[in-house]
Amino acid sequence: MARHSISLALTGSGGAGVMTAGNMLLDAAAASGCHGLMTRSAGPQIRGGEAAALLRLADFPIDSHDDRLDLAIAVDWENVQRFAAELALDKQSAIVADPAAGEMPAAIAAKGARLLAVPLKQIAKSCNGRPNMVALGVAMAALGLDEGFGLKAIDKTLEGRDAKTIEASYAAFRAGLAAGAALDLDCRLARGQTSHPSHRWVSSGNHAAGLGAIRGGIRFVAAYPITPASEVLEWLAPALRRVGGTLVQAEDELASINMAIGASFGGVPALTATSGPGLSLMLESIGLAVASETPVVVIDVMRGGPSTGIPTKSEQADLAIAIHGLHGDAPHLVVAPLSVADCLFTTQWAVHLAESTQAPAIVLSDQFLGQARAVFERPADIAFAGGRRIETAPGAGYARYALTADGVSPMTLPGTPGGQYTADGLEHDARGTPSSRADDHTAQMAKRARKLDGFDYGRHWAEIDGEGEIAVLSWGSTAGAVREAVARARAQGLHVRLITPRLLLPIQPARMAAALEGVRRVLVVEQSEGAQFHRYLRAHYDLPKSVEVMARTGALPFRPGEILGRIAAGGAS
Amino acid sequence: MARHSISLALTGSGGAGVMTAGNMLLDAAAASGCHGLMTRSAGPQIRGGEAAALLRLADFPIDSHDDRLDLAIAVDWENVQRFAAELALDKQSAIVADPAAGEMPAAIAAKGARLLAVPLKQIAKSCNGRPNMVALGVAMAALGLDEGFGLKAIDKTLEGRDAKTIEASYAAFRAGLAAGAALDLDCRLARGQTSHPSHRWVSSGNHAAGLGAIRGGIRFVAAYPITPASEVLEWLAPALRRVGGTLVQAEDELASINMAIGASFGGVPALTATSGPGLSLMLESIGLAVASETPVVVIDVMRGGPSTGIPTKSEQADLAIAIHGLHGDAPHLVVAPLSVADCLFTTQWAVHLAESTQAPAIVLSDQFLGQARAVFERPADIAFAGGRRIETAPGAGYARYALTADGVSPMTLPGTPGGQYTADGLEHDARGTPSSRADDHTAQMAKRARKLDGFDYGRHWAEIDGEGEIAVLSWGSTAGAVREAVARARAQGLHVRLITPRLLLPIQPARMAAALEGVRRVLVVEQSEGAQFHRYLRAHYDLPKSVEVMARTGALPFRPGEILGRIAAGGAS
Amino acid sequence: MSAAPAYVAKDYKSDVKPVWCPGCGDFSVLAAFGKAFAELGLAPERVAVISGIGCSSRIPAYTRTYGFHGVHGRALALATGLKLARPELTVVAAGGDGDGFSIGGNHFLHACRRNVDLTYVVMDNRVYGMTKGQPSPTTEPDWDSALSPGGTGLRPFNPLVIALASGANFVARAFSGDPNACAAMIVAAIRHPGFSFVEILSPCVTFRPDQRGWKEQVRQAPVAATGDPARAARRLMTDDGFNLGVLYQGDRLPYRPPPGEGARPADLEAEFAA
Amino acid sequence: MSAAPAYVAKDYKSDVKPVWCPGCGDFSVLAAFGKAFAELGLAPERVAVISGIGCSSRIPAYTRTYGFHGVHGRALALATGLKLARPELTVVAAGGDGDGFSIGGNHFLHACRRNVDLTYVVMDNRVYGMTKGQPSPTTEPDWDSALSPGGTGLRPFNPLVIALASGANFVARAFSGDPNACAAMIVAAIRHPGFSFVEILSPCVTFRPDQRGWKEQVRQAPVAATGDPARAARRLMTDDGFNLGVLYQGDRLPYRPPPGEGARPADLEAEFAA
Ligand SMILES: Cc1ncc(C[n+]2csc(CCOP(=O)(O)OP(=O)(O)O)c2C)c(N)n1
Ligand SMILES: Cc1ncc(C[n+]2csc(CCOP(=O)(O)OP(=O)(O)O)c2C)c(N)n1
Ligand code: SF4
Ligand code: SF4
Ligand SMILES: [Mg+2]
Ligand SMILES: [Mg+2]
Repeated sequence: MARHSISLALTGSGGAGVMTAGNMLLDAAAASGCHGLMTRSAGPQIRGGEAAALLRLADFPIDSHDDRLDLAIAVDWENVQRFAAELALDKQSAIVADPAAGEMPAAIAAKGARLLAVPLKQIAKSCNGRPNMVALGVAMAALGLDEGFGLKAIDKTLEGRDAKTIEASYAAFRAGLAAGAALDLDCRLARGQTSHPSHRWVSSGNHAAGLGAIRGGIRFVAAYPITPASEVLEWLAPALRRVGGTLVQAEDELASINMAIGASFGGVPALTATSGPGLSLMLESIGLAVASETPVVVIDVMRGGPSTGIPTKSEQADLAIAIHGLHGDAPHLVVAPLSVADCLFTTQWAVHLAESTQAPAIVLSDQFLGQARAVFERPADIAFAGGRRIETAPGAGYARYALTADGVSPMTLPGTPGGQYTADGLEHDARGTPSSRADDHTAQMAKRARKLDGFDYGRHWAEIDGEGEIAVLSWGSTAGAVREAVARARAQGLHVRLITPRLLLPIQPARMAAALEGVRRVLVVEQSEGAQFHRYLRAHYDLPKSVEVMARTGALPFRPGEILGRIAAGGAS
Repeated sequence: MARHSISLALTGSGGAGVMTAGNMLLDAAAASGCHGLMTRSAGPQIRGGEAAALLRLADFPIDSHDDRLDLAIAVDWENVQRFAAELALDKQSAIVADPAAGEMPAAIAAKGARLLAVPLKQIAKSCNGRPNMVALGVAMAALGLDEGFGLKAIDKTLEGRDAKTIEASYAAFRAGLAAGAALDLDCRLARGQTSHPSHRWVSSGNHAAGLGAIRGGIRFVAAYPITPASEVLEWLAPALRRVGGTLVQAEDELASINMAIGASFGGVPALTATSGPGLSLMLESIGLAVASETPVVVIDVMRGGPSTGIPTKSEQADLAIAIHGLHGDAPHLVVAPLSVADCLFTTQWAVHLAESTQAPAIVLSDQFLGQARAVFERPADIAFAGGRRIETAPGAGYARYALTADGVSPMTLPGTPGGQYTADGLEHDARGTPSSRADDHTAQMAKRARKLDGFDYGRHWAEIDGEGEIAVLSWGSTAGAVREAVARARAQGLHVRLITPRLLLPIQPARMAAALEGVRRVLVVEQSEGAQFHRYLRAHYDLPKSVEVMARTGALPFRPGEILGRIAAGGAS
Repeated sequence: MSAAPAYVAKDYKSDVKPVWCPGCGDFSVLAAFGKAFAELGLAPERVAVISGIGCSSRIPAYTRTYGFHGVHGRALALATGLKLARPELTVVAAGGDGDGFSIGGNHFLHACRRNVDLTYVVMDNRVYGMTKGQPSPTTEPDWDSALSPGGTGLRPFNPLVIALASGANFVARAFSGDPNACAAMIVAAIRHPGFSFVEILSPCVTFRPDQRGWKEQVRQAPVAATGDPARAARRLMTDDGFNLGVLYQGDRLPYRPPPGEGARPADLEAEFAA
Repeated sequence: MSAAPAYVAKDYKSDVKPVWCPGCGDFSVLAAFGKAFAELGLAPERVAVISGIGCSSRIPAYTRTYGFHGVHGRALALATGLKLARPELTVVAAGGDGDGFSIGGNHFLHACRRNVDLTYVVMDNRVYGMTKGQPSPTTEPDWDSALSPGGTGLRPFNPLVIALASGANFVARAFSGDPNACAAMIVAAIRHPGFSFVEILSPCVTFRPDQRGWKEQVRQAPVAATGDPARAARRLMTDDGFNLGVLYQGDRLPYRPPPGEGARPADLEAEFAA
């Protein structure tokens, strides 16, 4: 029977090429009209080392892995025990493995999955190909995907290689298809309605964020490489050059953020991207952007913490630093994308908010959103009204930090005669002259808060959906699993609300109160051992009496099923 | 009639020496058995510029300025309008001014105080002295302090100067005494019980913190100068040398904190001191201290923010960054002294806590506590039981990050054979080997939280006092004004509780619940426009329904009277 | 030849009163800025003066150009971002020895190497003035202060040597006691393409009253500027810190980001298609 | 003369398996550490190896000495604190060119100037290995990468010149292809008082496969080490980066904090009395 969602893993040691095969499988599935998601798990080695490509393919939009794996294809077993915990195999799962790879490790065997032997290496050798291409064929056969899409994916990946190599890959792939067809596997994927193929995209969140930045108008980027944010930068470097912008690799994060602020002071919308350690280093100067009222966007692709932590794993534990990490009272913006695809929209929106309010905006993405590759509909290119309020003809009394009603003061750009002023991180009066007077401090503090509190963030502030007395509150990448859990709960007849703020700062008390209207029980789901999101909610919003919290490290991502379990447990009402 | 508390200001332009005179007045008052407090207000100039010494002298212990000034002595009027808002003069106040200084500025005249003319300059000239010494004499006469203490204060300040200079100062001071005696002023200070004179100290909080650090065992300090923390360092530099420790001026704050961590890894208790901008720069490495479990103490003497802000003014707006400013989930300690004198105890305690739990401790002092000079009883030298758990004879299986019951793992120091390990900011297993395994991450995260949550902080966690259904919650320097407001409320027959946590992190839910038992109304008082303390309380503690918040910038400090007003307003119960 | 100059020095002076101590060397540097900009005929709105934190770093507010008074130590990073984004502006970074060589040392190194067309003026008074008298990287090892009783015992930096070693394209020294000579150095520095570094010895009369003696110590460098880095290094490493003038003038091409390719954002979308 | 040595190289090797790629130059540096420590007869527990973040910075965990794997760029600050607090230990800082010269540049400058008795070993592969191949300050201007398509266009740093300019007391270069020579350089560096800097050319076979050619390019420096900084500067500034050996050996006294005065904390209380 064809199934609506199939999850599978391809595992192998360094050099086995399981990531390449995984990406090709996702591309082939996307081209054939499926939805899908792929993440990777890897060991600590810089190159090679054991790795697993984790894929989920479905005939409906997905943003999360499923509860369990249907299938694992092991090219070899090397060190697989290191991430055995991440392979959700069970007695219903099937494992396709090469008998030549030796015995199944105990950590895997213990899961009780059904073992099917396929001599991947031998088949590959017989056609001068590589075992990963055989594995790709096995997988495509198991899923019931058309051969043609596999061949196209091979063409795309091997573009420019010699005909012999390509032929060998074709052959290995086809041999895999044949071997897979012969297996007794229950992994055939159903085919739902597909959108117009030209609207379907495949991308990581990091690349999507890059495009969002450019759509938003970013034309200057300064940054320092860091896992898992580097792909934002590596995508932007050639892209900016194409559209006439600049990317500089700075000497460190202190320089990155200041270069971005300098460019923005010059009138060019500017961005930097980093992860937790780099964000920490930028905080002093993000505060400078607050005080000097210079728009700037900082993408933080969160990883496991604290300190250097686990650079290759996801976690949602930079929420607190993003909200509270500036010294002094420093009003600023914090937003978080709600899916891989939403990295595009949210980044573009962040640019718009920063520019419109002349404040720094932190975008909290994470390793999952940033590095997962997903299939999604092309996000529409939204043209936001507003943007930076620029004074092109300043009068004699021009005051850069004038106390306007909405708190936003028109800004002159260098080059504008008569608009000269000095941007300052010291407290200042309306003209920008440093001042330690009580009245200036009070007035400027109020103005900086007012411009953010009074801005109309519209419906984009959150994704809110459904009715009922139970609400599940989550944010960022966790929203994916929550969304699916809520859908399943509804399918079971439960009335559940989904509240997922995209705008985390400034807080939106009236909107949140409206969203929570009538809710009697709240379930908070987040990937932070310290329950940072729950603390944030408590601090800033009025929650109903009954609050349950699912908060844990990013070590093991949430599965829709366990969230559903918690919803259902107390959710009979 | 003698009064229990007199407040006065000495104002003058740069070079007028009003600060010197103020300090001498405080010294003289302390020597004569009074309590007292002095702060300074100054313009932006690096040297000179207008300034005011604000003093309060009393016959009971005080930690706060009063609601109003009884007396101002103006050596001249230069630029006094810049801090006119800080001079709480009213119709009952008296102003002694030199008629030669010209007309009283409008901003001062508007306050309606009674003006008394004394030709300070002319008197000074007649005895070759300086007007500030005449002003000192006037003030001492007005307060009714004995001449002898003034002469001693002169001796102390002018130690080493030639006899002629000293004689001239004596003469000017005496002439001032005479002029003051002739004035019709109601500023005579009552004399309460005084402690044994040898137990009475005069110090700033910054110097007291330095001594607290040394008492706690700190023998290594690395730091970078910054206002208003530099005096901690400038006091420690010679003091550490005397007791056999080291202070290094680092190239920046990134170096300071890492040098301190390096020294502490070597077994020498280590500290750094800074203010908001420097704390921001240290956050990444404070996270390293968390992950590597290296004790270290960071004193943050808070100033006006955001960004460079107002270096010379106080504010309590680094609470959020101190609590939440580390990326990832990074359990650590945050404590705050509750008075100038308490800077000593709290710093010493912070060293004890950091060493005992192998975690970083942030001490949140502020410009008021750090730079105010106060008279207080010598704080007892407490010997805390515990300290760093050191393994001197590691066995073969020694594991630096062993999962102990209380979460604290015995630590070897370099030099100990068989104890070699690598401290790491990457997530690691019990031996310290980097690991991205889910089980290691989960176990080490839990251990780092457990060791802090489980520690017994004892009664020092807070200052709690009184009964009643109203509780005033405050922290840090604001506690001074609150304490006095509560005392006045009680004198009016109101039952008010005072709850002032010294330990801000880890949170103490059971203790706070006990402290709040029976409270129906809470008043939160803090110097943060963003109400950081209130947000913190909401996030972490269960407060009663009725919560009022007095939260504003540090531009103008809280006065006991206005807090009393708020207590009394709803507090008839 | 006789046409009136487009601008005069006071066109560049704002009406903000400096917080500097009377007699501070930085007053002359401010005057030299005005003279230099006038000499170059720069429209005030097309100049940006960028600084960090310190007494000297207060200078932007006292000029009538655009300015940015950033955080301590990061002036060069701000200036680099601005110049790369707006190459047509004249961007001058300015500040103190603490700001530039202590906390800002890394940006100094990398700005020299990057060789963006900026001018960097450091008012070197061998002390932290703003924070009331602590030693800086250029302070003499035996200078006594509260934070370093008896002196640091550390050999001071020669910032010109560091500038040269890390790739600055123009290296000069001036003395604030001669504002005209300072202005001439700044003019030459701005004119020279790439990263130009000018150290101005600018006494701190309050915390280093001994520096009043500098006017007797400074002298015009005995030989002309060289374009050979190795020779310049030899000269600078043996110099006592009081030779004035242009000491090195290189010919490296300034860094300019590659030009754009005229694509529209929508053109970037092709690669996303499934 | 014939007494068995106290230690052999493998006494310094831990049982943690390196994450390095097969063929990475850093394996040889690890071996050289063991040889050098054995040659010096250092008790493993009296050695501390301190690093930042990068492939090369993983080295402490692979030694059986004390170690600190800190955050990116701050190894020298950690090492300085440790050495000042525990002067009797042998403290070696180690890491990569990105860690040491890009984000860590300021500490490099100031450690050279401060001249604390430390040894700093940089495994220079002219690339960021750990983050998968971005240019570092020592990367050639035309090296193509995803982040800098077509190359950075920036002239690389010569870290030895910077070390010398900022006051390092010992400057040497080695090549990981010759672990014995590396060990000899490390021995000399540890023996030399003050701040010693050793650049080890250590190929990144994964992101810079071209560096396999280094073994043909390196050569022993033609002349002996000099103690004259100006001469050394001239030599280093004209050197192509492949001369191996000790290139400068100075005689500055290392920085040591002044000794204590034997007071007890209670002795400090007098000044507080009213
Ligand atoms: C991050 C940070 N650290 C420290 C300070 C305190 N601070 C302000 S100015 C300064 C040094 C100023 O010295 P310099 O740059 O030489 O300028 P000068 O005042 O001598 O002109 C310091 C340490 C700060 N503002 N920010
Ligand atoms: C603050 C911070 N910024 C960035 C990073 C990411 N990062 C880790 S290692 C590294 C560069 C490594 O290069 P190098 O020091 O040359 O070491 P190699 O890997 O080449 O041996 C970077 C940028 C980080 N860990 N921390
Ligand atoms: S302290 Fe020194 S540098 Fe600062 S303004 Fe005064 S004289 Fe100038
Ligand atoms: S990436 Fe390069 S530097 Fe890193 S381990 Fe591999 S070869 Fe070595
Ligand atoms: Mg200076
Ligand atoms: Mg490298």
